[in-house]
Amino acid sequence: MQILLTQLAIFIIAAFLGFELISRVPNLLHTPLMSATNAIHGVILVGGMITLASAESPIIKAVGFIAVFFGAANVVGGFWVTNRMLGMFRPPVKKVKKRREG
Amino acid sequence: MQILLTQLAIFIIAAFLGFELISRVPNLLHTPLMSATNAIHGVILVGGMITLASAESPIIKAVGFIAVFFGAANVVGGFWVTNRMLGMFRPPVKKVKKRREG
Amino acid sequence: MQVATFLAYLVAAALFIVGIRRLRKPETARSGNTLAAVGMVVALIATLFVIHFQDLLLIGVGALLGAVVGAVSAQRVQMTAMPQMVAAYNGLGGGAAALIALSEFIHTETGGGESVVAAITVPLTILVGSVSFAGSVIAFLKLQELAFSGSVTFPLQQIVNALLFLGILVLALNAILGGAILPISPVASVVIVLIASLMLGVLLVIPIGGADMPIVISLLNAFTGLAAAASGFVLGNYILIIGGTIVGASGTILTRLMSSALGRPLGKIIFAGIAASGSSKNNEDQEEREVNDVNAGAVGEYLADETQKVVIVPGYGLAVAQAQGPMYNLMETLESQGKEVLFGIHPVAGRMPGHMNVLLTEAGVPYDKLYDLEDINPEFPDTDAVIIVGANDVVNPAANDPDQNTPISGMPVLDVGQAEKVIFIKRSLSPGFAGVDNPLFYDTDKTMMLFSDAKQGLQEVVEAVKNG
Amino acid sequence: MQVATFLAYLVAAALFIVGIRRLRKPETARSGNTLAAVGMVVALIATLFVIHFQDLLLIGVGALLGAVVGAVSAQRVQMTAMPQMVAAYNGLGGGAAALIALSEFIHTETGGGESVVAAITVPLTILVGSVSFAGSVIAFLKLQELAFSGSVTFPLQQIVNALLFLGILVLALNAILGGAILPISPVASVVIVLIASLMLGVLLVIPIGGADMPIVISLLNAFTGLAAAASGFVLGNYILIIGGTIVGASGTILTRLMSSALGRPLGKIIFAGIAASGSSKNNEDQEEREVNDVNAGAVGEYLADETQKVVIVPGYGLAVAQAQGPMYNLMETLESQGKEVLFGIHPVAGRMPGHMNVLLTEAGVPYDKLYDLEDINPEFPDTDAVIIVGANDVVNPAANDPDQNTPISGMPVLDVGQAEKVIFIKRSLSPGFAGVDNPLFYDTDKTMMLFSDAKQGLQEVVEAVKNG
Ligand SMILES: NC(=O)c1ccc[n+]([C@@H]2O[C@H](COP(=O)([O-])OP(=O)(O)OC[C@H]3O[C@@H](n4cnc5c(N)ncnc54)[C@H](OP(=O)(O)O)[C@@H]3O)[C@@H](O)[C@H]2O)c1
Ligand SMILES: NC(=O)c1ccc[n+]([C@@H]2O[C@H](COP(=O)([O-])OP(=O)(O)OC[C@H]3O[C@@H](n4cnc5c(N)ncnc54)[C@H](OP(=O)(O)O)[C@@H]3O)[C@@H](O)[C@H]2O)c1
Repeated sequence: MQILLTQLAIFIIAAFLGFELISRVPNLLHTPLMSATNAIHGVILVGGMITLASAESPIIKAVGFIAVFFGAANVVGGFWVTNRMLGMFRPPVKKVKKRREG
Repeated sequence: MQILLTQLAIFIIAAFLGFELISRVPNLLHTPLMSATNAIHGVILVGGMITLASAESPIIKAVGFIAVFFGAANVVGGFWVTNRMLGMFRPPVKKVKKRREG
Repeated sequence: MQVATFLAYLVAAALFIVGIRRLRKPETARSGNTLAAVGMVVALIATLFVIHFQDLLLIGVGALLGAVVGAVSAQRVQMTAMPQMVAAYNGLGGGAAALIALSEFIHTETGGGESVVAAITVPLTILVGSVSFAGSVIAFLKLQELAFSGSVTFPLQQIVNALLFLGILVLALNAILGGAILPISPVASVVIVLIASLMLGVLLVIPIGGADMPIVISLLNAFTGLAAAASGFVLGNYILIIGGTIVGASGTILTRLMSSALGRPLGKIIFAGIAASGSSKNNEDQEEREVNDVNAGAVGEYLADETQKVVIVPGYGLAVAQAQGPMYNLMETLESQGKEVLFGIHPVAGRMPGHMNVLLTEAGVPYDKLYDLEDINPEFPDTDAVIIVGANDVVNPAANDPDQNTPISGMPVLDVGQAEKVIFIKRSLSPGFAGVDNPLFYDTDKTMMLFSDAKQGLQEVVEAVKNG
Repeated sequence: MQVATFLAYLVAAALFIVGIRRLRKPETARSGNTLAAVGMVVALIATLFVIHFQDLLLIGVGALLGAVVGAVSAQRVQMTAMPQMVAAYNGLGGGAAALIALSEFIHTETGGGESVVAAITVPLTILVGSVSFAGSVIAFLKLQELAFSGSVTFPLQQIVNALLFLGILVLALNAILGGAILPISPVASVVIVLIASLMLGVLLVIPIGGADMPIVISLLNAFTGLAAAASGFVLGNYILIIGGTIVGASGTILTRLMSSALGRPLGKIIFAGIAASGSSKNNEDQEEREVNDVNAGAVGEYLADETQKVVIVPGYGLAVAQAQGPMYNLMETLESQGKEVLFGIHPVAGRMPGHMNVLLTEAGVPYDKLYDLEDINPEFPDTDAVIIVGANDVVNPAANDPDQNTPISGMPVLDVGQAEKVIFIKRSLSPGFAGVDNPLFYDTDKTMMLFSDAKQGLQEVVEAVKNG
């Protein structure tokens, strides 16, 4: 029970942190930011690994396998595409300053 | 052990949250904000209560008593004085806008 | 839970957080993405130490396949197609969460060991995960213009969704209470929950217009984060809880940011289901209405003789025609004649945020010539000519016309009408992404329409300016 | 740990967080403080359910006494004395943390049940808590000008501090290892750690000038938060961990914000120990140097006849003299003569942030006349006269004189020298808080010195303007 409670505490504080993390982001970075967080929730792959590893019945194994496949694609594709996006704009700092205010 | 680890997790996330919480605060609010957070760490009073309650030897009782006294003064005085400070400035909204950018 | 793994998870979480922090500023964004990726690697390696090794092979194969698919698709995808790519990855994540919860449920059901937490979080995970999966698939199809393009609506849509959602809740409750409510076994009802949730996801997204898709994807992204967090509770795994929660929360805020940047209240997007293809309606009466159709020569002459200050507004068409090179030449030519040239970049010009900035910097346009929406609008009143290349929605005054309810209504647009003359370079009178006809086309004494492909048209204009 | 208590703690934590969030904006600040207080009540009540009831009386008495002391002092304190009041409360919190850790240590030592966590966190709590306690006491004495006023320095100060710190670490280690290193019992060494930490706290703060005290208090505030969090680990109490950590972290950032607002790098403050009372040095040569000493009549005449745009800069002296009323009259009188009147408010004018805003709004000066540092400086070049009432540091050009190392060096100041004429209303040539002489006093053709109490002086000037 205590474990669950502490997990709940972590959940609540992490939620507040998530809310605070995003504020006044320039338009330019909306899509990359979305794409990067999208890659981060690919951490679900961890769950897929655990499920697959603890699976006895073949059907659960199959489901777990698909989960792992999905998760891996989410992670790799997500970070990769974000990196490509960000690679495309390299504004010189002075402009960057301007952007951030605007 | 697991308990300690989860406590550590809470500590780390809460620290990040604390860092994010404060950003671009108008000068006007520096002192009140300091004073309010100062009152919040008066939550140490909780610790004082626990210590005093679990104290056997009179010396620990005495120390715990002082702790409770200190903590209570921190809490009550802190929130009270903050409230007084904030009571002193009631800027009309339009000026507030200006302040926040500035 | 091994200590080392747990500590590694904390490191991973910290890297995620720092990564997101750095993604807020252009200079540090790329490193932020890298840091988050490193955190992911840490989390995955750490997990290897807490699972049975016999399954490592199977896991390896699955992960490798997924990685390859992800990498290849991410490398191949066109820049303009990136939003739908993100949607696809997001859907996969949501699907994974749903599947994990499902198998955990079957596992506990068969293997026993029912825990109250799992009982509640499993259906939740399945619901959110499935909605996110199905919704993302639809978003992908829409943006790829493979299906459901525009806004697909049918009567009583909202009521149907509401009933569906209600049914899901009842079935979920039935599953939680071990089949106490309905004559359906827990496992069966959970499976039905999954299917119903998929339907719900579809129904929620099909009515939404393409212009709003980036926002919807961001919202679904937050959902998937939530699903991951929920599955973290199911499995008692901390990195899932922390990572998922942070994405869920930050994704929600980001969605609000985007919707306000595109000038669309979130509620309106989700519940109104604005039509994004009213174009058909408009097209009919276009032909009759007269426009000031000019050739490149006339445009070049006017620019050469009559203008001092010129603003160029690029749009999606510039990207399609890959006309950034000629546009750069036009800038040079005009400047060589001592004219001032600025570029007005609308936040949503093109098909992804930053799309135009990318193209123009590729072409070598110096950054200090690129003006944001707020910065350029004050410039128009003393501008002699605005050249609009392959853009429509971002300069469409209809967006601020209270009488019209269009997909772009309420979106702040570039106020080009303020300038002395407006020159459109596009192939036809057909409207843009949002399918809204542009009154400026028909303002014959202010507007010149140069009907041509952007690239070719610009080249001709450059010539004309040089000679004229 | 009872479930109900834990959940209540989470509610309290959420209230703390939301409270701080609301404290970032003036409109919501007050409600934010109230919310945090509510959170505190929740936390305290929840705690009652997890402690032995036999001690409730003793706790009640202690808490009641503390509450009364806190409430009375908070109600009585002068606004200008609030910073030191905050310091006092902060010190109490730090002391409490140290005492709790101490008694826990004795408890475990005697009662046995040594835990590795406690062994490490106890000395840490004692160290940080004691430093915060002693430091706050010194800060209080300084700001009350009871003792150590100005900057108290002695040779090798940094080295002494370093050695002291080292000694504390060794003793702490000895305590952790149960007296393995030194021939001193754990309890004894912990007690010594406490005493040494108190000394360290004193030594760290005495060299710091009064002008920097608000920053130092903020830093000590962060320390106390950290101490509370550490004691949370000692007691395994979650609200202590969460609340303490958040205060520790946010306090650190707030300290950085304040120091940059006052234009003082934190490192410089802590390690340089800038002298805040060089005044004595300056006073001597003042008498010889000639100033343009005028009477209220002359000032009034000048204002009436020669000026169109007037900027008024209030300072600490205005608060001392309670001269906001007459200042308001002056504004009205000048405006009745069709002149433009602005107020230039320096962020650190007075003795607490917002000090001047409070006074002037009390007096009824409309907010849109109050200009921040950034907003007012551009106004000076076309200003005919600046009236400086009871201010010195905030208008002292010496702050930006690279050759001088003064307590205010590097602080951005109001650039009044730009204006046509500068009029000081103060009682003497004595410098201000930072004790730095002001070259403007001696610029006889730009500056008028009206030596008078701010209130009386302003009243006379108002009369003169009316008649002149
Ligand atoms: N930026 C984002 O994040 C994002 C994401 C999704 C959706 N959107 C939406 O996309 C739209 C962007 O507006 P926009 O003004 O940039 O584009 P637009 O409104 O979609 O207009 C594009 C115009 O380019 C013309 N065009 C197409 N190919 C061309 C070519 N080869 N040569 C010359 N012209 C060509 C088309 O007219 P012709 O066919 O007559 O040539 C069309 O009118 C907005 O509605 C926005 O909401 C933006
Ligand atoms: N705002 C904050 O948070 C804060 C906190 C702590 C310290 N400080 C420091 O306080 C200083 C504030 O600068 P400041 O310019 O406002 O004040 P100041 O530099 O301290 O100057 C105050 C002036 O008021 C004059 N004065 C005193 N009583 C007077 C009276 N009854 N009538 C007329 N004049 C009177 C004094 O000169 P006479 O004696 O000749 O009259 C003195 O020169 C800064 O150094 C700042 O760093 C600020």
